[in-house]
Amino acid sequence: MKYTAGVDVGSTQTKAVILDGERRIVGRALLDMETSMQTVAQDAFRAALENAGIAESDVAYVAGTGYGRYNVTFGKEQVTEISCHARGAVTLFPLTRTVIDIGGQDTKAIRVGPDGKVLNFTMNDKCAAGTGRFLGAASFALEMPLSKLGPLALQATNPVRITTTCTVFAESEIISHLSKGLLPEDVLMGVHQAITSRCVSLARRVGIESEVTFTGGVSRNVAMVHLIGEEIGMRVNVSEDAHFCGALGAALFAHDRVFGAQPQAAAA
Amino acid sequence: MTTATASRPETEKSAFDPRVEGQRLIKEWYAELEQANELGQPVANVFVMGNAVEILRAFDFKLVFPEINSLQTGVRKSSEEYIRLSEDYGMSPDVCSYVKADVGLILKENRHPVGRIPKASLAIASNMCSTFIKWAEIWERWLKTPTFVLDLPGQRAAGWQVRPGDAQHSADSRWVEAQFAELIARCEKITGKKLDLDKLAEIEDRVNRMVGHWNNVMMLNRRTPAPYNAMLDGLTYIGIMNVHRGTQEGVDFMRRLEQHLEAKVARGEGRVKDERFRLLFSGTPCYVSMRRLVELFENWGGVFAYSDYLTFAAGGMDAAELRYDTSRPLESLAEVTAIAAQRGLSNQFFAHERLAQQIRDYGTDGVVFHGIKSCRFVSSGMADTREFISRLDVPTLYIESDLIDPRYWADAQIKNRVDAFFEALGQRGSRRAS
Amino acid sequence: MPEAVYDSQKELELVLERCNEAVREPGIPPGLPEGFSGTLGHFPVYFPEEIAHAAGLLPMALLGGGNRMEMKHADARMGSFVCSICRSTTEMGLNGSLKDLSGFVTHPICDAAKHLAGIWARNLPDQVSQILYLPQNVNTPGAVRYIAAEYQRLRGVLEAKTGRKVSDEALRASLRTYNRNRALLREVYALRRDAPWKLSCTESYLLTRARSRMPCEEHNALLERALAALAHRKAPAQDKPRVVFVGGFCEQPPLEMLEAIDESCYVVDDDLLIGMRWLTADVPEGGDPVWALAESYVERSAASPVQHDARKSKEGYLMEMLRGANADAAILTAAKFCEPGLDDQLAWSKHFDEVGVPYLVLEFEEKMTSFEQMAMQVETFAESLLFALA
Amino acid sequence: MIYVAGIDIGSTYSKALLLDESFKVAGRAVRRTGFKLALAAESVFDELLKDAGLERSQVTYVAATGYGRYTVAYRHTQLTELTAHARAAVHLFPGTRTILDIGGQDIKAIRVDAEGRVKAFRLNDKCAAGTGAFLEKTARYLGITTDQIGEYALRSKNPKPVSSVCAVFAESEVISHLAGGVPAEDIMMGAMVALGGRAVQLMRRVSLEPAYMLTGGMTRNAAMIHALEQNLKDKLQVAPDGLGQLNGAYGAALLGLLRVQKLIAEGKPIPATASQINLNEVTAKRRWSAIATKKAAPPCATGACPTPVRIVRKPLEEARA
Ligand SMILES: Nc1ncnc2c1ncn2[C@@H]1O[C@H](COP(=O)(O)OP(=O)(O)O)[C@@H](O)[C@H]1O
Ligand SMILES: Nc1ncnc2c1ncn2[C@@H]1O[C@H](COP(=O)(O)OP(=O)(O)O)[C@@H](O)[C@H]1O
Ligand code: SF4
Ligand code: SF4
Ligand code: SF4
Repeated sequence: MKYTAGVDVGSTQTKAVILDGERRIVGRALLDMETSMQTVAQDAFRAALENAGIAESDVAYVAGTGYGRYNVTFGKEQVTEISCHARGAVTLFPLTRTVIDIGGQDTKAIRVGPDGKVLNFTMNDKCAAGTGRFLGAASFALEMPLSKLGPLALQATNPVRITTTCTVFAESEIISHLSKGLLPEDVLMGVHQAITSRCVSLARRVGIESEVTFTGGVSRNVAMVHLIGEEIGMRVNVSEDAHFCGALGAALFAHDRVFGAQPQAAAA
Repeated sequence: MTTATASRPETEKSAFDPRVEGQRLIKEWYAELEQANELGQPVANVFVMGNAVEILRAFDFKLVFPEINSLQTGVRKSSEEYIRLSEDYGMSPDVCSYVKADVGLILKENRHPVGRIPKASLAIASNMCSTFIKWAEIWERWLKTPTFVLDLPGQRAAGWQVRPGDAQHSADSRWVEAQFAELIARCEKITGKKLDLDKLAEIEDRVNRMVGHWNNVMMLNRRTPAPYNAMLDGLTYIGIMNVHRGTQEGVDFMRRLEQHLEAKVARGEGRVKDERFRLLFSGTPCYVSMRRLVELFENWGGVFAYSDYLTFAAGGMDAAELRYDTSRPLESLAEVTAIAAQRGLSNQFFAHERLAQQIRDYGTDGVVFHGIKSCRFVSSGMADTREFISRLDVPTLYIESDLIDPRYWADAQIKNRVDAFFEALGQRGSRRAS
Repeated sequence: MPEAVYDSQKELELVLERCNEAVREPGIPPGLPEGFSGTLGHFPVYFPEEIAHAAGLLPMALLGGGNRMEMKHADARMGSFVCSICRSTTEMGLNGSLKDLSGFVTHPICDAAKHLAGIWARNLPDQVSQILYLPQNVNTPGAVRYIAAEYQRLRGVLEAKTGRKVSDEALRASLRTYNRNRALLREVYALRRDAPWKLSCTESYLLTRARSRMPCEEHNALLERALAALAHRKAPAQDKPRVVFVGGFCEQPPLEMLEAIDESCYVVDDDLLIGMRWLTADVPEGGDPVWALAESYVERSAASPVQHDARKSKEGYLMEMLRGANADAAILTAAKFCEPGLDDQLAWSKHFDEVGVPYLVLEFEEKMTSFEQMAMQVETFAESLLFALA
Repeated sequence: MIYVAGIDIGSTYSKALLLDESFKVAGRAVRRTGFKLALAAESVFDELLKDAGLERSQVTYVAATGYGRYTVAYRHTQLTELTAHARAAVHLFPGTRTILDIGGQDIKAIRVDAEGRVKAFRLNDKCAAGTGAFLEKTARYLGITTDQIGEYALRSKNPKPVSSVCAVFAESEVISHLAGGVPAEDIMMGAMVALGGRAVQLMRRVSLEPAYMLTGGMTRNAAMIHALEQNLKDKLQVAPDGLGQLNGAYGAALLGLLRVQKLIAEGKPIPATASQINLNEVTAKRRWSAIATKKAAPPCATGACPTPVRIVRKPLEEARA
């Protein structure tokens, strides 16, 4: 019973992480969204258990987070993804002061104190412009997997200005640019720039302080990492576990529950 | 900490329930309004900020507060119907939803959930919120309501606060007095009566007393635990401060409220059982989801010890130094009105300083900013103020919804933010706890 | 020496090019003109530029950031429901492009603009940041006295800033310069009414707006050259409806929008930059100049949705504009999130429904970049006015 | 015989319709627009000619309309879809006073007079939340095709309201409804009710004068018509013979035919087409908006963003701590 787990039920993907008693990640799972959040949460948890090679009974505590955190019915606690991403980011990069998390449907900027406490945060509201979904639309329009978008965009020499901010219309704008014979990389770079400027303007609301850690699914996109760094004028931390950052944070909170709070843990 | 005095008789406690009493007063007021037209009483539409209520009362005007009408549609969960009516008529989704609810009311021929709203023979709109003027223009154009625009100059610049008695204040007071003179002439024409200065002085005296109690009531919430929720309970109190400004009922209510809260403090009784966080609420609440909002906070043991809403929603009539000199009722009215306009959040020059002071005064652990889509008066400087407050290392939360338009209340998103805010506060630990 | 042939078309192009160049960059124009010791920014609608001019501060109308400026800071400082001009002005304050202003003055046209002064003061504490309380009640006797006192105060503030007294003489000289400007602008608008095919709305807008970036004297010279050239302009009259454009009193519609309207309609009168043409007649040059300015504000001024005046109903002044310009129809615009504009837009449209004037309702934002839909609407409107279909 | 074609290049579908001199429909064609507008214009014309069994030279006059009207090289004139819809609507149902046109990317409400002239109109703003795309997105998620939307939703007994204002967020609402066991048809119908509400609101903005008519692609969606009629509490006319989606093309053809008759009556020649007079070339007219000035990047005064430094692009591996 020395393991703890965090399950992050996102709007597009569900992530699960298993930690051992030393707070090391021993299991991960990433699943696409399905119609039932409860099943997807279960499935992700099981997949992570399998990945870690342990049994459900070995896990002492499960915390849920993300948009669908209340669907982690087997979890003992729910924590918002804001706290989780902050916690995860600070654990991955202890000098983190600003966390930018871009997920499928929302974008968040979180400022954390030297002790890892959340000081301030903002997130997008009511409009999905400038979220990972925008990239999803691009991937659909270009018939190209998400993982290829970033590398291709970085080859742009003459980025196109994307005027639509609406995620839904992005698709048709991209298509119309392509139909005019513009290069896919230039169009893509425009898409990335549009998202960047929206995200960074959101992040400025909380004040950007070094170091900046970029988390969430979109941090897997190299072009976004590059552009955000360029836009804010500093290097951006990205971990290969960035996509799991929310789940990691949840697992850490679960760990606190079982093994006692760490200095930066919640008092609640 | 104060030791609880158990000596107070039980009856005293049950004798006055501010919520019940407040509701009764509001209900009576609406009931009076319902008859005003039939009884041939003069009726005036006024706003909560900058309204010369004292003059109107001296002429026995029945007062309609369209803002409160709109607010009440929200509280009574029928605002959406009114707002939709006005949007169907053509009002833009981007304008103040109070105005839209009121246009809805006009379209429904003054049928309001609490009763019929009488037709006004005069409307007073100050420039404290610019929307007041646009709103009054609607009545002017549509209902042919004669409108008087009361121009109240606010603060001119940062670092230079107009103080009672200085040259700018005297100049402003003269300008306000000139306008009052014209207003009085209009009232005399409408009612066929001359202004009774003694009556005006009496009304002013009652306002003085109310303001005195009101100050004490606000002071009481500096105690831990806070005896009332500045946003939820405060709404009832401020309602009476506005609707009954200058009436005997108003004075009585405020006096009893003060006693009631004093007793609560003496017993060490707080608004929430377990007060863990003291918060300041900046902005106006979302009336349709008010209880829900308070619940989101109180579930975490967070209580609103203060809200700047308590100041500006009474037109800046809060501070102890603002008292009428009843020996010079007219001049004094102009002077106080001029200075109150400068205090009532009329612009942003001092908003951040004032907020910082209130954070200290009320010992709050954090500030919740509620940006309101339709109200630029309250909201357009808010994000910037927040920026400054954050620099003081005070945790802040910024949420956005609307006053009475339920379509802008996104429960899941707001809950998410509130939860995260408390998680962060928990990590810091409450000021008091540490 | 043979005289160069006067090419009116070329001359006009030159003047317009100068204007366009002056206004395209929203920041402070480079290099202070001679005789000025600083620049005073003022937010729409009206500002008594004469006072700044006499104080040796170049009055600069702040008219937003246009649709090419990138917003980096302002979105963080303003709720998501504030109009674009307030955002872009904040942005310019924060990004440093207005950091060399001596001061920034707003007046209480609406709550967003009113709060802008406070935001400015918080973020740019070195500038004189003020609200000039032009009254919303100009009908009570005593309004002139009150405004005159406000102007005096402003005069004092500017004197303190520049360390230079503003004499009555200097003020009168400024009044004269601006009176000339007013007369020239009236001529420009008369031409629009009488021969709209000679001067498009876009061109006239550029001509007027140029004053926001140059001393009034220089602007006068430009206007004189333009009017002389226009007298020779040969342009055929086309079959286009005559319309009046309203709603551009504060936030500026993008140039592309005006061009789209020019394509299908003759705009024979408008309220664009109305603050720069606020005083409708010459300000008396004799007597107390401050009083004269204040009195003109009350007695001889234009109208807009942000000024309450019991003598000028919103429908009334618009109907007068239509009659005066002999227009067939009106384009009623409003900036997104502009409460005063949106309220009056509705009032106007309801009135037009009643009296049977055709109108088109458009909503714009200074930062908009796509105009296809708008052009389509204007085209449809023109078609509906022109096609007397069988 | 005189033939006049109306070509409507919409954002989603291209439509073409041919009228003969007795105002009879002589041919029609509908195809997806795709993203090459000029190509769509050519293909839809070819399809139209094939349907009518005619040669290009037999078509006297072409009036283009719709979003891509300027890309129709062979047009003699162009007019906006609003003008076109209005004319056709009043021609088909003379009593029509308010028209609702729901297309792929926008909704339009049009008030017309007895002559079919546009009196007032309103368009929704550029947010997908109130357009056909909203339905298509919902449908895509539910795994049904655009063609099936209508019949599918008609099965609904208990529509589940979709309250999100954003088409993207609506999608996750759909997911959570599905997770909650709400039948798909109820969700689909709920989305339609939401869209219908927005559409009727737009109609109110042009003052909702009866009789009403629906035009555009949405006429092919029986459930949507039903939802709209319920909201309006009144009947919604739809052009017969599946002409609803072709209404814009119909109007263009109609106006074109009237124009031709007038020209003939006045003894004037038929004008040249756009490509003949090279109208598609950008006119030499000066556009002041297009004249860019050099853009100086102002320094940042807040200190919040240091002067942007171009960072060296690092592969992901190196970017890790
Ligand atoms: N391999 C990948 N490369 C680039 N981007 C990716 C990749 N996988 C996912 N994404 C992006 O991440 C987003 C999902 O992020 P996530 O943080 O899981 O969101 P949520 O928590 O809202 O479900 C997708 O919308 C997509 O744009
Ligand atoms: N067979 C169909 N069944 C239901 N809806 C349809 C069908 N065909 C088209 N639509 C709807 O009509 C819309 C396109 O309408 P249309 O008027 O042709 O658009 P546009 O003119 O913008 O290209 C689509 O978005 C879709 O929602
Ligand atoms: S603009 Fe697009 S992304 Fe934004 S709310 Fe509308 S549909 Fe959603
Ligand atoms: S804008 Fe705000 S203060 Fe003004 S009337 Fe509306 S709600 Fe009241
Ligand atoms: S555009 Fe409208 S809302 Fe914005 S500052 Fe001007 S008057 Fe105020």
